Amino acid sequence: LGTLSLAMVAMNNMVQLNARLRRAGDEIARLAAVEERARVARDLHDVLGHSLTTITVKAGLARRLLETGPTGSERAVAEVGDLERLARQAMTEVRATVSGYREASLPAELAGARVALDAAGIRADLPHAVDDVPPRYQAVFAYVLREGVTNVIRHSGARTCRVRLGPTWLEVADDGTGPGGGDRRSSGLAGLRERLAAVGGTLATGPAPGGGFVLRASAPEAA
Amino acid sequence: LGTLSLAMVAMNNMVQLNARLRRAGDEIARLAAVEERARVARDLHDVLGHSLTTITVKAGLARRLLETGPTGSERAVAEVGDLERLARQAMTEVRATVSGYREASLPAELAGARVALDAAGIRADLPHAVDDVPPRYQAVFAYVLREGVTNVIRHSGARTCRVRLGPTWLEVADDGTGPGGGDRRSSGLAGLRERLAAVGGTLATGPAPGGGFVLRASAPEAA
Amino acid sequence: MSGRITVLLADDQALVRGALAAMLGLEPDIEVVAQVGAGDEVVDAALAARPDVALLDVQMPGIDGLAAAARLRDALPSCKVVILTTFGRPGYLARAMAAGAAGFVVKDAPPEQLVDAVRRVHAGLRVVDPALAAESLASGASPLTER
Ligand SMILES: Nc1ncnc2c1ncn2[C@@H]1O[C@H](COP(=O)(O)OP(=O)(O)OP(=O)(O)O)[C@@H](O)[C@H]1O
Ligand SMILES: Nc1ncnc2c1ncn2[C@@H]1O[C@H](COP(=O)(O)OP(=O)(O)OP(=O)(O)O)[C@@H](O)[C@H]1O
Ligand SMILES: [Mg+2]
Ligand SMILES: [Mg+2]
Ligand SMILES: [Mg+2]
Repeated sequence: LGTLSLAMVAMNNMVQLNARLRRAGDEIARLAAVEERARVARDLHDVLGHSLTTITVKAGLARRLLETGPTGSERAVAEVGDLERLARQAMTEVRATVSGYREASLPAELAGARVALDAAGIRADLPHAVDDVPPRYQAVFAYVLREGVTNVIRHSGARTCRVRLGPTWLEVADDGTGPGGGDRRSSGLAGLRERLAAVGGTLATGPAPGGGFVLRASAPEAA
Repeated sequence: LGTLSLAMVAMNNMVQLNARLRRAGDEIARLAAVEERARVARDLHDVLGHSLTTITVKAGLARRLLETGPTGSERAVAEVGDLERLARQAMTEVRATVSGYREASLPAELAGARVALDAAGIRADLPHAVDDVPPRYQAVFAYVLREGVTNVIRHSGARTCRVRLGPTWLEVADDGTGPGGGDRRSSGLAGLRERLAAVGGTLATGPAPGGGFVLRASAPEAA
Repeated sequence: MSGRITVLLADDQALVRGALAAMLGLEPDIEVVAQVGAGDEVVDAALAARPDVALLDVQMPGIDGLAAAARLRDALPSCKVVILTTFGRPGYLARAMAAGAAGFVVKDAPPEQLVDAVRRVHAGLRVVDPALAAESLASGASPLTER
């Protein structure tokens, strides 16, 4: 009888536990949603806000150049051309984002990298804007960023991850254990090499100067 | 022995259930995050999509006008001025969206109000504690405070801003120019009305007794 | 010296930095004497160029513009600092003021306003964009410990 009632108690506990965990699940979902919204929204709007700022500043400059007379008009044309390109690029990013991140988008990956590193407890030292990267390299660099950061989270044991970028390159460095044995079944870096080759670029990986791992994608100067 | 093993099975089930529900919780959190991401993306599209398209078109036109020579340059300056204004306006919308994602907290808004009023050179006469406000009204009053003080800084030209609060009300008053023409495109106060309506409350605005503007949010006595 | 206001510009976005430099360069009384792309390069560049005014972006690699402002105040107290930002985040304004910044302005402000801000802080005035101040409103949490 003692053991029977023990079984009953256990059953009863199970039911209660079930209900409690369901409620907890709802709460988790709500909190995750709020948190994710705040984080992703902030990061994404940030990146696009930066592009928009660049457009505004360039428009202001173009106007001032045109107002100051004919000498400035050549530079003004260049500025207007630049901002036209930036606006088109930002529009592409917005579309990519709305369509569910199917194509890798550099701003979205940047936002995602911050969230992922944060969740993994790795300090993220990331760029805040991507306008310096021309449109033709945005997608491939987005893939480089995604794979590079995923690897830092999975393999490095690092405390800090640092990303830098320029018009023709993107670098992901960490202060973890550095290049190890390497996995025969791995395909991440091989995939990046292929993608980079498609735009005439290359991938270099190796130990970072102060220990850790560094990955650098380089693309040609001109299209 | 049968009942004992039944108890063991029940216990074991409980452990498994626990683990399964924990995994389910993670999955729920992940899905909720994905959903929020989609929402954010839609917001982003609404905020930026239209402006970016217009900017791109205008930039293209301006560039063409400038390239075809001096005849088009007057029109070009107008186009550049237009897109500069559009870009700045879009940036304002992005800012509003980002700050809208922030969950408001009454103590934080109070501290923030002090700094902002200070920076704007407006004397701040603020309550020091918010304990009188029950938890269920803290968030909505935080939004009221944020919008009220923002409006004082932006519209009032006041020298002093005075905030008072009680269990069911919050008041922001200033000694500035008082209610003016009012802007048709404004949404701050409309947003507060909605938020207050959601808790059964109301918003009243009007001239302050000694000149200036006063805004009062009221919520029902009992929940 | 030349009587012109000398300016250091720090922004990690090369496109913005270039445009701002060109914009300021159009003014006869302003000269951009140094440009850097990271927060931790600000002090060295300032000690080398000794500008009258430093325009510092907030979000930069290395250290952010607010931290750079605090270091710059210790290293070169004569240099007036204007914080330029894309967004007003909770705590930014409080940190900017605590770091002794004389100006707090959005980066996409009309060129005329930016130029005016440089002249005014150089003249010893304080320039705070009220809308931006309002945006930075919720400063409560931890204004001094950004990441
Ligand atoms: N940041 C890093 N720190 C340490 N080792 C790394 C780092 N990045 C990559 N590596 C090593 O290089 C190997 C190859 O990386 P790669 O991305 O190609 O494969 P993977 O991550 O193991 O698998 P996947 O195909 O899922 O990407 C890894 O298995 C790991 O040993
Ligand atoms: N303290 C005040 N002093 C004077 N006029 C005010 C004050 N607060 C509000 N107003 C007037 O009421 C109008 C509506 O305010 P509301 O907050 O809805 O819009 P807004 O501040 O113009 O724009 P936003 O949508 O960004 O809040 C303002 O445009 C302004 O004319
Ligand atoms: Mg990998
Ligand atoms: Mg308002
Ligand atoms: Mg920056």
